[in-house]
Amino acid sequence: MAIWDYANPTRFLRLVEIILPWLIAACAAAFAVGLYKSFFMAPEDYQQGDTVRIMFIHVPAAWLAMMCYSIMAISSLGTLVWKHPLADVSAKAAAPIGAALTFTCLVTGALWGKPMWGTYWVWDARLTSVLVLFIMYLGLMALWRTMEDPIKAGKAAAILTLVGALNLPIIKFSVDWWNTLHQPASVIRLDGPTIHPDMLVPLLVMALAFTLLFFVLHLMAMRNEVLRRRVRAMRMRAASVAAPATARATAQPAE
Amino acid sequence: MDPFDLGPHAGFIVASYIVTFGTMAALIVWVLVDRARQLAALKELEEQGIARASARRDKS
Amino acid sequence: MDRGGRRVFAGLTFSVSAGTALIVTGPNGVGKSSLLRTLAGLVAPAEGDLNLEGASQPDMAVHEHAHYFGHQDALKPALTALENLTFWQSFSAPAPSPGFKSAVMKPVQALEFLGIGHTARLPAAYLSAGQRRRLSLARLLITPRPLWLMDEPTSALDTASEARLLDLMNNHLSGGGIIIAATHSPLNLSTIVRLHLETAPEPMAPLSQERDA
Amino acid sequence: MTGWVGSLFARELRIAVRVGGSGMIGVLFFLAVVSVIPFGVGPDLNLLARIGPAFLWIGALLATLLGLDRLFQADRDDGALDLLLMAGRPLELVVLVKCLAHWMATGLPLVVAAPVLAIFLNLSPTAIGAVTLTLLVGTPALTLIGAIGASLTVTLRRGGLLMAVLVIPLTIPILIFGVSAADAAVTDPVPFLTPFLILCALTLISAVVGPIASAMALRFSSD
Repeated sequence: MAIWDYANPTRFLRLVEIILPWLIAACAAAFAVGLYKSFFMAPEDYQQGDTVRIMFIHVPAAWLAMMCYSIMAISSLGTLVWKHPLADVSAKAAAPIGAALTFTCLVTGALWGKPMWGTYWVWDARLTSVLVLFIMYLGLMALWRTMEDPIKAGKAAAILTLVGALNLPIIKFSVDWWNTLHQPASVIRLDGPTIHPDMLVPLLVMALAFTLLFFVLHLMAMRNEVLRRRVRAMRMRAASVAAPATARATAQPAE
Repeated sequence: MDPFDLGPHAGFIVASYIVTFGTMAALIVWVLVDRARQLAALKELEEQGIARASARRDKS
Repeated sequence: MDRGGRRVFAGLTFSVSAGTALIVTGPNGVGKSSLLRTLAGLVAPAEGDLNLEGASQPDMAVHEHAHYFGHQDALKPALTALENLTFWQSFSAPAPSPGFKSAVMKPVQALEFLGIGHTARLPAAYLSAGQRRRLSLARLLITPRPLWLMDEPTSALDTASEARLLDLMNNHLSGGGIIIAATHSPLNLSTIVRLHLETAPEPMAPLSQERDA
Repeated sequence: MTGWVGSLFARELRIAVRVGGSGMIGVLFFLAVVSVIPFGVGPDLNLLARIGPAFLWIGALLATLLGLDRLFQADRDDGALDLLLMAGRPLELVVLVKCLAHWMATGLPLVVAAPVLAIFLNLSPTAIGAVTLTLLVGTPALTLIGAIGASLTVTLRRGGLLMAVLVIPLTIPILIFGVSAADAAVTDPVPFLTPFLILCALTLISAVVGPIASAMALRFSSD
């Protein structure tokens, strides 16, 4: 069965019903294991002490924030190129989740930064890029909210998402450049050369847990969006009971 | 190793976990509330006797 | 075709041959304007296609053979009547087709012909509603395009201007042009096919007709 | 072939000049923004000289964005956008020509005003020259990127604020390299030419991406 068959919203909803319980169970299990490992198994970092435990949520959130934008960019291609009916539903449902993940990433980053660098915020290249990503998520959400017609809003947002996807590497490159010019002296670089396996395992488990959580939320938000569109269509039909959806044409010669 | 002794920066660690799980909980609540709202609206419309648009569109 | 998530009409088929006017009538909100905008290529149809047979440049889309005369005048108040008109003449690509003889006018001639020659040097902001309408109409005369899509062409025109408009439209038809007009008022044109859109009860009845006059 | 490009350009420029001098208002806004800066950071001339290029750039960015929301909306309001779509001309080129005309009417006055405002901020002659040159190269890119936002929000009644929110993140690279180049001309951690050439490249990229995305959005907006 091709992915195309799930274009039909009803079939999509049925599929979600089947997948969702399994996904939720897997997600809960992954979180249980991940949290246990990150608190009880992972050693303290010799340099950063216990604050390294923030990494187990900060880094997965950052990864997923970027993955979420990639999913939105692919969905946007789906909207514009293949005109897949679920593509803009997927993109729209992903945006708030992406924004929340970026927000988490920023806040945990700040809370990690304070004890480590002595400041909540530095205009580090990574932090700045993530901030820009956050603004773009919020802008896209605003665009969706402002436009009444979901089809039109979907197309407009798709164009913006793709332009953003073209732009993000340029922004990243620019911010890196800018950052090397204005490098603050006291920053400790995050990327140590190696990461101890005792820490890598909990990190990967947590990343898996967050990924599963993302997909659970994404599928549920998509399901809501499909329902919302159904409600909208039905309300429009309710408003035009007198003039239903079709017109009849009769042509006749004059004179 | 005592897992509940988080060292001198315990406040930051706890705060970041609270923020993370608070945000995720907010997302989950939003998704569930949104679903309940749409289902209620759907039910209300169906009680009014409006047929589902997709029932017709599926055929074409 | 769909409009705002709602299917406006479906299963509509018709053809219009050279020298014929298709008059689209029907109650408010049935989709007359939507039909014209679809034909003008401004709204993409959900399914189906539009064809222009015997076009001189087959690579051009249907709407590039058409003039659209809608509710809005597309005039810039800051520009003079002549500037407005000259711009559209040089900007719109002409689309002559073999069976279509058109009397292409110069902008000044078109203004004179429509009785607003004296306004040529005035900014369009000073024109009255009827004059603006006629200035907008002059656009159809200066670039030859065989298909005229007109949405309520007679609105804001007095009796004399309406008669002149009908002359123009008849002229266009006799030159082998095609007119598709949505209107409430009867138009006294030489060769007419009527297309009446009305709301259909469920289930939908895609009743359609083809007719060449 | 080139006739219609010329007449579109002439029309846009004529409208821009005749309708209340929108370029003039942009320059006034630029002046207002730049003149509040000393009140914010204090009248320390050395500090102003150091941050002056940055504020000139930010002022130019804001002034450009403010003028952009009418770029397509005016044409949509009076129905001209429909006719532009139907005219049988490549829409990408139409957008590009409109942007160029818009830049001539609103962006170029900003560039011309920049040296005068730079004197208020105590910039050295070299810095004045560098800022003006980077603005000359960079402001077209701001207009072209802004055109994407303008066409996305063309159907919205009050789209100006939303447009600014959508466009500002996309303009960050322009800002970075514009200011870097201007700074590099005075203090030199890097040669002037490196960031300046990257700025030129960014302008060229936006001259391609801007019209394509914007034309696509305009086609969808007419639905």
